[in-house]
Amino acid sequence: MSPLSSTETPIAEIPGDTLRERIIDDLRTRIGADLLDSLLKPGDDLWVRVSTSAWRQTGVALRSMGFEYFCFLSAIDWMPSPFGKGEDDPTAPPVERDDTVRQGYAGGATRMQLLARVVHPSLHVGVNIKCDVSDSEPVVESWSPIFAGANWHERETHEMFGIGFAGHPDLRNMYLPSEFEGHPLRKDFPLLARMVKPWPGIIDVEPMPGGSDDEEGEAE
Amino acid sequence: MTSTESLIDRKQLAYIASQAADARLNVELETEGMTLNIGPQHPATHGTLRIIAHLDGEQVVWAEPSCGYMHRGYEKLTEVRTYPQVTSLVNRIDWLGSFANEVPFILAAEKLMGIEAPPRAQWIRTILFELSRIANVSLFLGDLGVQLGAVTPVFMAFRDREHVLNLIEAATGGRFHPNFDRIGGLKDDLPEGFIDETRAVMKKLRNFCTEMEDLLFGNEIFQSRTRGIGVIPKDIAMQYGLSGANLRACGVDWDLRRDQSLPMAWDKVDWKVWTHPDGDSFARCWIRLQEVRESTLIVDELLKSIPSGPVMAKVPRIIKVPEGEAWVSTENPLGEMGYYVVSKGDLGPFRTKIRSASFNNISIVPWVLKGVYVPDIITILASLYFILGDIDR
Amino acid sequence: MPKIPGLLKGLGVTLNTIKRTALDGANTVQYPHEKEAPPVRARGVIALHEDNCTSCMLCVRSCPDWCIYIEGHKELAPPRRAGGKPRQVNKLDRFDIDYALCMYCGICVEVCPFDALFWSPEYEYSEPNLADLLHDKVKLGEWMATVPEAPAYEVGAEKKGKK
Amino acid sequence: MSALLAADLPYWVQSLLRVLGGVVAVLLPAGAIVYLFLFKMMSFMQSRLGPMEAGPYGSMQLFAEVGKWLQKEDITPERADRVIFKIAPLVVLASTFLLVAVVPFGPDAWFTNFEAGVFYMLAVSSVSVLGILIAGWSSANKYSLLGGLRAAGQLIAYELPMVLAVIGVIIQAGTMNLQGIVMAQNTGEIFGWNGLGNPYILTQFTGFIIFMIAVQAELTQTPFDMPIAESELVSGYMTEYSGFRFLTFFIAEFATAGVFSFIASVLFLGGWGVPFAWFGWTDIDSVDNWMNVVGPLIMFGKMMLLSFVIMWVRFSYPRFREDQLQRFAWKVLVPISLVNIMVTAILKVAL
Repeated sequence: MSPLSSTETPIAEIPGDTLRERIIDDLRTRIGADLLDSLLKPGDDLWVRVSTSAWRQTGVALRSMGFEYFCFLSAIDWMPSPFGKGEDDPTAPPVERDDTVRQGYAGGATRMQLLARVVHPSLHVGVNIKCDVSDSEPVVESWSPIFAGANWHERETHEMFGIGFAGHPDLRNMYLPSEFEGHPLRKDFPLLARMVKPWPGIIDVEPMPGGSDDEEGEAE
Repeated sequence: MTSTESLIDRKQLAYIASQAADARLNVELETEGMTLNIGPQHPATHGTLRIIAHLDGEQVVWAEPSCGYMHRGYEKLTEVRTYPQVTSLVNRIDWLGSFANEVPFILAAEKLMGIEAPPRAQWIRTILFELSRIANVSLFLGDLGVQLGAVTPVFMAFRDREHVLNLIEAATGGRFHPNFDRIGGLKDDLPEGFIDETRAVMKKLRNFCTEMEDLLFGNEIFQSRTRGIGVIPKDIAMQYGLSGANLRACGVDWDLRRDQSLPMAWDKVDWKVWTHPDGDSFARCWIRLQEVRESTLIVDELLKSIPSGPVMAKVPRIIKVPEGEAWVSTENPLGEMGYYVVSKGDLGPFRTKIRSASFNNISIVPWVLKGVYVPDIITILASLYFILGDIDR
Repeated sequence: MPKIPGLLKGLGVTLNTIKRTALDGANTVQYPHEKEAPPVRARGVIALHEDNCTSCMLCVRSCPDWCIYIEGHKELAPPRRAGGKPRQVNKLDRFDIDYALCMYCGICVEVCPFDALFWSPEYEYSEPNLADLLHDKVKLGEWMATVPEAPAYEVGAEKKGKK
Repeated sequence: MSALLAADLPYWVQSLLRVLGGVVAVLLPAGAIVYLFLFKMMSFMQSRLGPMEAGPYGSMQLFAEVGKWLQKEDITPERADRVIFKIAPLVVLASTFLLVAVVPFGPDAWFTNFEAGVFYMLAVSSVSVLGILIAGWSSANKYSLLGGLRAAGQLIAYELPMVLAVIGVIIQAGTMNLQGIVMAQNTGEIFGWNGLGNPYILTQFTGFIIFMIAVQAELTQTPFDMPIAESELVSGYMTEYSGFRFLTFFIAEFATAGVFSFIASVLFLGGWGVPFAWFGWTDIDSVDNWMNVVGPLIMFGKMMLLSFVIMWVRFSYPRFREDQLQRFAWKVLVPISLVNIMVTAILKVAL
């Protein structure tokens, strides 16, 4: 039993951009050319993209750099949804949708990207790490031996995006029944709630019976 | 890395050794294990969480939470909604502190748009944020009593939380789901009489905290049930991404309200981050109690200095967020709640990763439940404090 | 002063609460007999001022749950000024809100450009049957009577009393 | 009910009166405790009013509840041991009735009055353990099983401090007859002053505290309610019971609380009696007949006082853990009560 206690520390210095630059340099010395790209938004945040093969190594490097706090791990599917928002008029001609895959910060080459964030608990600075996941063989090395908390996040990502994690102890589904087919957070997985019901937003105002097309004063 | 792993290893080795000793005894006594399903419908899970516990007598050999009974797919749903519609959705993630859920999302969108809410809006946001923390955590304090077998605290918690909910409702119109935060500010200004009313309520809440201290925290039975139970070391907590009071109870002095610069009013007042060195169930609960009291003080301070002016910045009528990515997390009642918003310049987000506190907080359960007794499962779960909507999203 | 054991303190708290409840009254309200008045801004139910609605579909489209249904027709209305041409207006045929789906976010009320939708703090409209929660424009119109005046603002607010 | 009547009445009337008296002596305290303490006192502790709709101030609520339970379907789990499952609540309730049989309510108002009353009381109070254990076992439910086992361990552990606490009283009174203990207290004197008699709560205060703690555990009330532990074991051994059988458990719980309070007031608070010196009585035969009417009322008052304490503690405290409870019983209560016995015995011999 230790006594009740509290600490009163002054407001920590808000991490600056020089600190973030140092982090990039430090990481580059540790993983070398596997650091493919980085983006530093001044006064905001830091994005780093590493090669797929160096994913595990990056985790180890970040841990040893003091980024001990595991925030989250997830993925992004960069393909635009072929279904839109489900707000289409079925009577109108189908809308053209832009289906080019455009990656976000720190670039990328594949449709799927892994995204994780770790934080340095005493410097109060975080890093967003991205890595490409190939479509043909979507398997990345698991982070769960480095960050125990990645276990569940990887399970979730596996379930939602269909990305495999080599070395993960137990890639069961977290949310969905085990016989569920498909990966719900992929963009080509339709959101059924928006499919089963017609969009009520289609204008349903009967015109004047044989009336003139005089639109004056309509917007009363 | 090595130190942490060796710690886990040591703990596990010790555990395996004790298990082996038990097993030898069990062979002599011819006992066999039993699998106990706690939940999905169980009074202790307040929601539909299922804990599969393999027991040897009343001791847990291994336990594993099985979630997903309440998975609503919010990350998918945000992709078909516009930014104003998303706030009404993310309200429902941690339904006890709804307003706090809206703030990081709105801040992320504002960050992408490069706008900032006017000072008065920031103040009111912070006040409502703290009010929702009080509403959330005061219920935790009451619920804690129920989990440990004391029936009275929960009613006291509901009694005093009611005042806070009334305040939130008077200001926002919604008791549980305010949906009051807008990109660029707030939907409306405060109604007349809010400030005086809030002061009176904060006094009641501080009184409630004292009552809880006398009724529950000072109680020797409560202490013997929670002290030394479910100890989480600092580095394990970090690895699992525990946040909020759970992390501070391990002695980590980290509060996102203080340790990052957000366009909110926390840095305008003087307050204290509470930590506790023990890392056990008692520490977690105790930190929360102190934080409720601290929150009431923050609210009082903010009410004194609330600036006048507009509550809404100039934003276009139809909100399109420029292309980009943003991560904003805040110190929510349950812990670090963050949104990773990816925008493609559309009316709605392209992808939103919702990092909810309870998901990480509960992922440590298999680790921490090893070797405890059945009653301690309940204590530990209660002290980790999760909300189902926050785990499953 | 010696420390009072926590066990006795706890008993004191409950005894004190008994005393308070007995003397100052309970914190609960005996619901069907007495009712608490919800605050003015409370989002109880959405009321419709039918004459103001132009079936512009803004509310329907902004609804996150797709729970509003509008149908209408065009009609000639008397001219605004004497001697003018009769105007063509949109008349509502159907305005349904499915309260089984509604999540009370209030976006429809906010986006309405013609002040046709209002929040009323009325809350007693539960139904034993889920389907009965689909309320039509007549029912929504009846709630207009319960829409309160907007409250005054707190000191320091920029705007003064508005809807 | 009364020994005075015994001479004049046929045997079957006596038996009938005893049965009726027993039912009243069990159900009346149960009803009073449930209404006053469970419904009203708990509500007031929690800043609410409790049931208000059924009857004035909800006074008829208990009947409404009973009606509700009687209407409910009596479900037996498919894999339960049917016969035992059905008997279990009756066994628990039966122990309550057996207990009340030895409680004296007045000089002549008793059901049975036999010499080893305390011994009998301690013996039959353990019967309920049997009922709880078989209820837990026969439900074919893991929660029930855990609850039943916890109950067995707990009730056996607390039987011992209870017995040891009572031994002090027996030594001081020099009799195991409950009526005799009442006599001894009311005719006793404190240092020659007999204005209060000598209620054993004064001399046996340690014993009283231990006895009340043991009663609390015996009744499985918080802080010793691990066998029920609704946040852990749902409802422990009662999980699978519904309708009438649950009602039986419910009645048994509160009736036993009442009966144990009766017993505690007999052992420590002077029972039905008033200090005999007030009216110049010297022994049981000289007690006026009206005490047969006033005695039960005094008993009822003392019972309510003690059940108030039991319920007050119940609604204020969180619960122990099973191993802490055992440790408390064996390492704290048993040694203290042994010391208490020794001190009592030495003083008894010395004085």
